[in-house]
Amino acid sequence: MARKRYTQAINEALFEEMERDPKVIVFGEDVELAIFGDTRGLLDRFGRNRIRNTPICEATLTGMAVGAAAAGYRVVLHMMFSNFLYTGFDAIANQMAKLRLMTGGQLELPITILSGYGGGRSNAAQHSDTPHPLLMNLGGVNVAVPATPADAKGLLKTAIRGRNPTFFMEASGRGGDSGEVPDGDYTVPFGKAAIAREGSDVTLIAIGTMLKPALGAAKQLEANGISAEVIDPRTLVPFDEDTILRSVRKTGRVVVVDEARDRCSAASHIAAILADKAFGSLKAPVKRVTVPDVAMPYAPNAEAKVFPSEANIVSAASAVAKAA
Amino acid sequence: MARKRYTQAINEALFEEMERDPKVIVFGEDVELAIFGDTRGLLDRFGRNRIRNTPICEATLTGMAVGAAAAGYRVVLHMMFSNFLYTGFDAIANQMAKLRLMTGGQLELPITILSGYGGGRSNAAQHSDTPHPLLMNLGGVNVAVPATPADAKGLLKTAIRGRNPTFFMEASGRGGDSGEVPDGDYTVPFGKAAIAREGSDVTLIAIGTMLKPALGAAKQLEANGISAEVIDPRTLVPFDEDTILRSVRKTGRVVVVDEARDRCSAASHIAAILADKAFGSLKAPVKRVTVPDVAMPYAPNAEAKVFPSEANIVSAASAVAKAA
Amino acid sequence: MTTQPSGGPTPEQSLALYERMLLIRRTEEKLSADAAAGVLPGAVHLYIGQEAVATGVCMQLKDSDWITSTHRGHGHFLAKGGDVNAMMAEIWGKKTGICKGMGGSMHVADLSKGILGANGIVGGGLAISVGAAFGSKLSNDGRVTVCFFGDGAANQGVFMECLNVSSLWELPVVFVCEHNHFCEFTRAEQVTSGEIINRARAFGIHAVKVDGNDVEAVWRATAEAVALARSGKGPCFIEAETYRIKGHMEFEKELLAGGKYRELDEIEQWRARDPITRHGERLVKAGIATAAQLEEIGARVARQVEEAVAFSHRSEPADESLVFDLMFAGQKP
Amino acid sequence: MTTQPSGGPTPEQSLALYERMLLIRRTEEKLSADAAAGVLPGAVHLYIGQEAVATGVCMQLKDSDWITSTHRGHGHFLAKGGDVNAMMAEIWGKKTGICKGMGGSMHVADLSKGILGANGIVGGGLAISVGAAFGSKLSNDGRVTVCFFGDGAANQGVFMECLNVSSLWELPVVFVCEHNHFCEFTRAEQVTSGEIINRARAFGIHAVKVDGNDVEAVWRATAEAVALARSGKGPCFIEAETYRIKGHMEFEKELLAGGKYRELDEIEQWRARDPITRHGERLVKAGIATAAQLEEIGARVARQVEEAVAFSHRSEPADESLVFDLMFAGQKP
Ligand SMILES: Cc1ncc(C[n+]2csc(CCOP(=O)(O)OP(=O)(O)O)c2C)c(N)n1
Ligand SMILES: Cc1ncc(C[n+]2csc(CCOP(=O)(O)OP(=O)(O)O)c2C)c(N)n1
Ligand SMILES: [Mg+2]
Ligand SMILES: [Mg+2]
Repeated sequence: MARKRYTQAINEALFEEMERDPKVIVFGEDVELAIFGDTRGLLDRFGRNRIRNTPICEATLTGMAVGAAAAGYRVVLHMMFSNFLYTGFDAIANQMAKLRLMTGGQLELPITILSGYGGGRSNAAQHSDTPHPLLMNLGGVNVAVPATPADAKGLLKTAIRGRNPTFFMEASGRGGDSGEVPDGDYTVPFGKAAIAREGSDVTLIAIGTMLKPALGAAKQLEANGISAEVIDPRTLVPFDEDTILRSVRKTGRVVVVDEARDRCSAASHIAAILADKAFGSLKAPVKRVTVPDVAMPYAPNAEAKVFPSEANIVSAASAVAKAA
Repeated sequence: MARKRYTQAINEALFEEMERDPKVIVFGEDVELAIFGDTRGLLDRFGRNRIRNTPICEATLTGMAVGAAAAGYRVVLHMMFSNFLYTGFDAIANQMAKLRLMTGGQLELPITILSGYGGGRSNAAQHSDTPHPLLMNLGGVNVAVPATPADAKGLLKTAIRGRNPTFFMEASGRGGDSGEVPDGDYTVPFGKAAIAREGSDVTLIAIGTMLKPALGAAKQLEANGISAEVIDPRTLVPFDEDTILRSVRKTGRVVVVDEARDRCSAASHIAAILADKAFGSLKAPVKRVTVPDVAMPYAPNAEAKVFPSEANIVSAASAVAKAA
Repeated sequence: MTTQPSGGPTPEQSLALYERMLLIRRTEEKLSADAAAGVLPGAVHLYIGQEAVATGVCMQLKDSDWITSTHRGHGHFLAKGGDVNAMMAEIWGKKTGICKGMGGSMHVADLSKGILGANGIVGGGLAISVGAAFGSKLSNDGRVTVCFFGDGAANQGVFMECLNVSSLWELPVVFVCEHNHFCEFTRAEQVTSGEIINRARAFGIHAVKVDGNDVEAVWRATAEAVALARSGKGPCFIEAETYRIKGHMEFEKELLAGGKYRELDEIEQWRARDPITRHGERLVKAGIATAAQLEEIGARVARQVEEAVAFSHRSEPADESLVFDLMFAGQKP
Repeated sequence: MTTQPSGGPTPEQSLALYERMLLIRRTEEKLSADAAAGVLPGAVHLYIGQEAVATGVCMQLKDSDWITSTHRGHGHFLAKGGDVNAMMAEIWGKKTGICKGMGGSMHVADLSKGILGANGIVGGGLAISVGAAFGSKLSNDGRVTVCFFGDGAANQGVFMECLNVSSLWELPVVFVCEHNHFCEFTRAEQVTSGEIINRARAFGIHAVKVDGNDVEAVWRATAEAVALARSGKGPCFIEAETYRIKGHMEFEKELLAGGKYRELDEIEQWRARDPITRHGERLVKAGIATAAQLEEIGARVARQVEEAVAFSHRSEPADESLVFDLMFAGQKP
C-alpha cells in the first residue's frame, strides 16, 4: 500500500497493462504530453506505435477505436473531457454499442474510453458534463465510475483486459485526490459495489465523485445520531443490485447522490430499481441529490449553488431518517 | 373533427405554421420528397428558400439550426431517424442545450427537431432507437412524444411557435395510425399530460408509441375486473408531475411503459419521481415495462421478444394490482 | 496475383469477375421479388447496376484484407467472398444467417472473410476502416482495408477526417467512393459542391476516377491502389462512377406516393451500360467465352441462388435468447 | 467603408487598428497576471501574438455582421466592438458580465454587436456560422458572417461539411483559419496532412493565405473576402499564419509538469514579428503617428483596462437564481 493520486493510479495501470500486453494501444488528442497527467511518460517508454497524438476529430477517433479493436487491438482512447464524447457520439451509440449484437457476436470490441467529467471548477457548461446516464442508456457499453485511486487502478485494468467497450469516467475535478493504492498487480471486478462505510439507519448511494461528500455527510449524520451506510457502485454497467438491495433491506431509507443532471440520471434509475425491487423494505421516500436540469454555470457561486454538497446530502438523509 | 393519419397531422401543422409565419423554415435530408410523408408538398407551396434538401452532414445540420435560429429564424430540422441524432449530437448537447444559459439569456433558439423513433419493423439496431432519455438528460431541450394525430398536430404547433429547442419524437413505426384531429387552428400545451382513460385500480403511464398497447392492456384488464387509468405525458420535458401524482394518489399502483431501453429511461425517471413524491400513496412496487438494455435485433421474432407488448403490460399491471 | 501484361485480368479472372457480378445480380433480383411479395422482414437497398464496383475491387483482395461496407452492402459482401446462403438466411432473419438473424440486410458481416460489415449509418464505415488499417500498420501484417461509401457519404465530415488521419499516418486503406448519382431521392449534384475527388487530393492522397460500370477498369485501378497501399505508401482514393438502377430501397414508390426525382429515360440510358451485359459481350468478343458458356454460368448462378433461398426457407427462425447472450462478450446486458 | 487607393486602410483606420490590437493585448496581459495570481475563476486561453487577425478582420465588419469565435475568443470579442468592461466582468464571474457570469472566458458573446459567442468546443462555431449565414441569405439582409477557427479545428469534419454547404448554397460567410502552429501541445504539422487552404479550394471556394501578424495585410484580404461574400458570390476562406506566444492556457506549465513541446527560441523569433510593435513602427515610419502619439494611445488603453478591472471588482457576484431563469426562454428547467 502507498498513498497515490488518482491520476497517478491511472497512469500506473496504463504502464502496467501496456507492459503486460503488446496489443494495448493508446491514442487521443494530446495524450503524448497528457493534459491530465494520466498518460504521462507512456510515449518515452512505448513509442509512437503504442501511444499517439491524433488530430482533433472525435467522430473519427471513436470509429477508429471500433476498427482497431476489430482488427485485434486493445484500444485505450482518451477523449479528454466528457463533453467531447458528444462530438464522437455517432460511433459510440450507433457502432460501439450495437455492433457486437448486429454481427451475431462476430465482433469483439475491447475498447476503453477515458474521459474526465464533472463540474466544480468554473469550467463552464461545455467542460463540466457528467454524461454517464446517456452511456448507461445505450445498452452495449460498460460504465465505470471509480471514486478512489485504488479503484481507478483496479477498474482500469479490468476494463483494458476486458472483452467489451468500457467508458472509464475520470473524476477530473478531483483528480488530485489521493488514497491508498495496493502494491503489485490487482484488478477490481466490474459489477461489485463497495461498502465504503457501514451503517444501519440510512443508505447513501454515491456515484463516482460523490463518494467524498457522501462520506463527509455520513460523519455529520453520525454526530446527529444517524448511522449512514455509504455504498459506491463503482460500475454503473454492470450494476451490482444485490449489494444495494441488501443495504436497503436493512436500512429502509435511501439517498442516491449523483453528479449527473437529475432527469434520467443514474440516481433516477437506482431509485426506480428500489421502488420496484425493494418496495417492501422502503420506510421513506427515496431521495435523489443530483445536479438540477441546467447547464453548469461558470461563476463559482452559481456553480456551487447547483452542485451536490455535503449539506444537501445531510439534509436529504436527515429527512428520510426522520420520515415515519 | 376528421380522421387523419399521424403523418398527415404533422404535415398539416407544417403547412399551417409556414403559412402563418414566414420565419418558419424547414431543412434536412430528403425533406423535399419526404420519406415519411410528413414534409410532402411543402416544396411546391413554399419553394426552396423555405424548405430545402441538405447534404448528408448531421453534425453541421444541428449546428446550422442553432445559427439560423440565432439569426432570427424558426427552424424546423428533420433528422429522419432518431439514430441520426447521434451523428449530429455535438451541436445538440454542447450548443443547443447550453447556449442560452451560457450567453446569459442572449440567445433564443426556436428550433424544432423532428425524427422518427422506435422499433417493431425489423429495421435493426441502427434504425430503431428511442433516444428520448438522452435528450431528457441534457437539461436544455424540450421533448415532445405525441401519441395521437391530434396531439402530433397540436404539439408541433406549440413547438414551432415556442422559444426553445424542442425534440419532436415521431412515432414512425406507427406513423400510419389514424385518429380524430380537430378542425382549424389549435395548439396543445407543453407540460400537460392527457388522461387517455380513467380508472381507479392502477395507473398506466404510457409514453408515445406505448399508448396504444397500454390502452389495449387496459381493456384486457377491465375484463379481469381491474380498472386501469391510462396517462399519456405528451411531453417529457416539461413534465406534468401533477397529473401523474394525482392519479397515483388515487390508485396507489403504477406501471410505466416506455419504448426506450430500461436503464435511465423515462420510465426510470418517472418511477423515481413517484418513489420520492408519491411514496406515501404507493401500495405496490412501481413496475416498468421497457425495452431491455440491448440493441434492437433484426429478426421479427427476436424483436417481438424484446418489444413491450400488451401482454407484458397486462401482466405487470395484474401483479401490482394484486400486490398487498 | 497474375496479371496480363496490360495489367488486365487473365481469362480465368475475367470469367470469375463475370460470375461474381451475376451472382450479386441474381441474388438481388430474388430479394427484389420477395420484397415486392411482402415476405421479407425489414427493408432492402439493392445494388443492381453497381456490381462492377464491388466485384472489380474485391477480387483484388485477399480473404485477410478488410472491407467496410454500406447500407447497400449485399454486393460488397458477395464480392468479397461472403457465403450467399448465409447472407440470404440473414435477410430472412434466420438462425443460420451470417449474423444469426440479429443484423439483417443492412448489417451483413463475415469476419472470416474480412468483411467488417455493412452499415446502416451513412459514413459509418469510414472511421472503422481507418481504425482497422491503423491496426494493420501497427502490426505490419500486410493487410489492406477497403472502405466502400457513396457520393452521399462523401459529404459527411468524418470522410475528410479519415482522409486526414490516413494520409498523415500513411495507412494502408483504399477509399472507394461509388458515385451512383443519388443520395436517397436527392441528386448528388444538388448536395455536392466541387468534385469529390478533389477532397482526397487536398490531403495529398493519390486519387483516380474510373468507369464504375466497367469491371475490368475497376479491377485495374484497384490493382494499382492496393499495391500502393500495401507497399506502405499510404491511402488511395478511387471514385467509381456508376448508377443506381433500382430505387433507394424497395417500396420506395409507396413511400413517395407519386413523388418523382428522376426520369425513366435516364434509367434506360444507364441500363444500356449494364456492367454485366457489357462484360459478357467483351468476353465473347475476346473469345474468352462463348454465349453458351455464359449461359452455363448463368444457370449455375441461378441454382446457387435457388439453393440460398431454399436454405433460408428451411432454416429455423433466429434464436431469441441470443439477443441477451450476444450483446456483450461473456457478460449479460 | 473608405479605403485607400491601394485598398489599404486610411490613416485613421490604421490608428484604430493599432489601438484595438493594443486593447486586446493589455486586457489579456492583465488576465494573465490575475490568472497567475490565482484570483480568476476558471481557465483563460490567451490570444497574445494573434491580435492582428481578429482586428484586421473585424474592423472590416459592421455591428450587424455576425462572428463566431473559439475558446481563444477575447480578441475576437474586443475586435468586433464588444465592451471590455462587460467581458472582464464576465471572466470574473460577475452579474455585470456580458453573459451575466453564466458563460465565462470561453463563452463571451454579445448579440448586439453580432458576436454569436466564443465556444468551448473546437469547431463548434463553424456550423453555427453557416446557419447564421443561411439566415442572411434567406432574408437577403446583406450581412456577412465571419467564422474564426484554429488550425486544429480545421481537422474537424464539420469544417469540411460547412465548406460544402456554404459553397453549394453560396452563403455569405468568410472562414478565417488562424494557423498559430499549435493545437494545445501538439504541433499542427503532426496532425495536419496537406495544406489547409487546399481543403477550401476542393469545394471551389475562393481562398487566400495572409501574414496573420500584419494587420494591414489581414485588413486588405478581409476587404476582398467580405466584399465577395456580401455580393452574394458565396463563401471565402482566409488562412492567416500567426503564432501562439503564450501557452495553450494559463497554468499550462503546472499541468505539463516539465513536459515540453516547443523551444523557447521559436517563441523569441515570433516575438520579433509582434503584430503590434510592427504596426506601430509602420505608423511612425509612414508619418501617421509619432512615437509620442502611440504612447498616448497606450496610456488611454491602459486606463481602459484598469477601469475594466475596477468595474469587475466593484460588480456583484453572479445572480445565482438566474441559472434557473435563463436556461429556457419563458420556462423553468
Ligand atoms: C447518418 C445517416 N444519415 C442519414 C441516413 C439515411 N440515408 C440512408 S442511405 C442515404 C443516402 C446515401 O447516399 P450514398 O452515400 O450516395 O449511398 P447510396 O444510397 O447512393 O448507395 C441516406 C441519407 C443514414 N442511414 N445515416
Ligand atoms: C471537440 C473538442 N475537442 C477537444 C477540445 C480540447 N481542446 C481545446 S483547444 C484545443 C486545440 C485547438 O487548436 P486550434 O483549433 O488550433 O486552436 P488554438 O488553441 O490554436 O487557438 C483542443 C484539442 C475541445 N475543446 N473541443
Ligand atoms: Mg449515392
Ligand atoms: Mg492552433
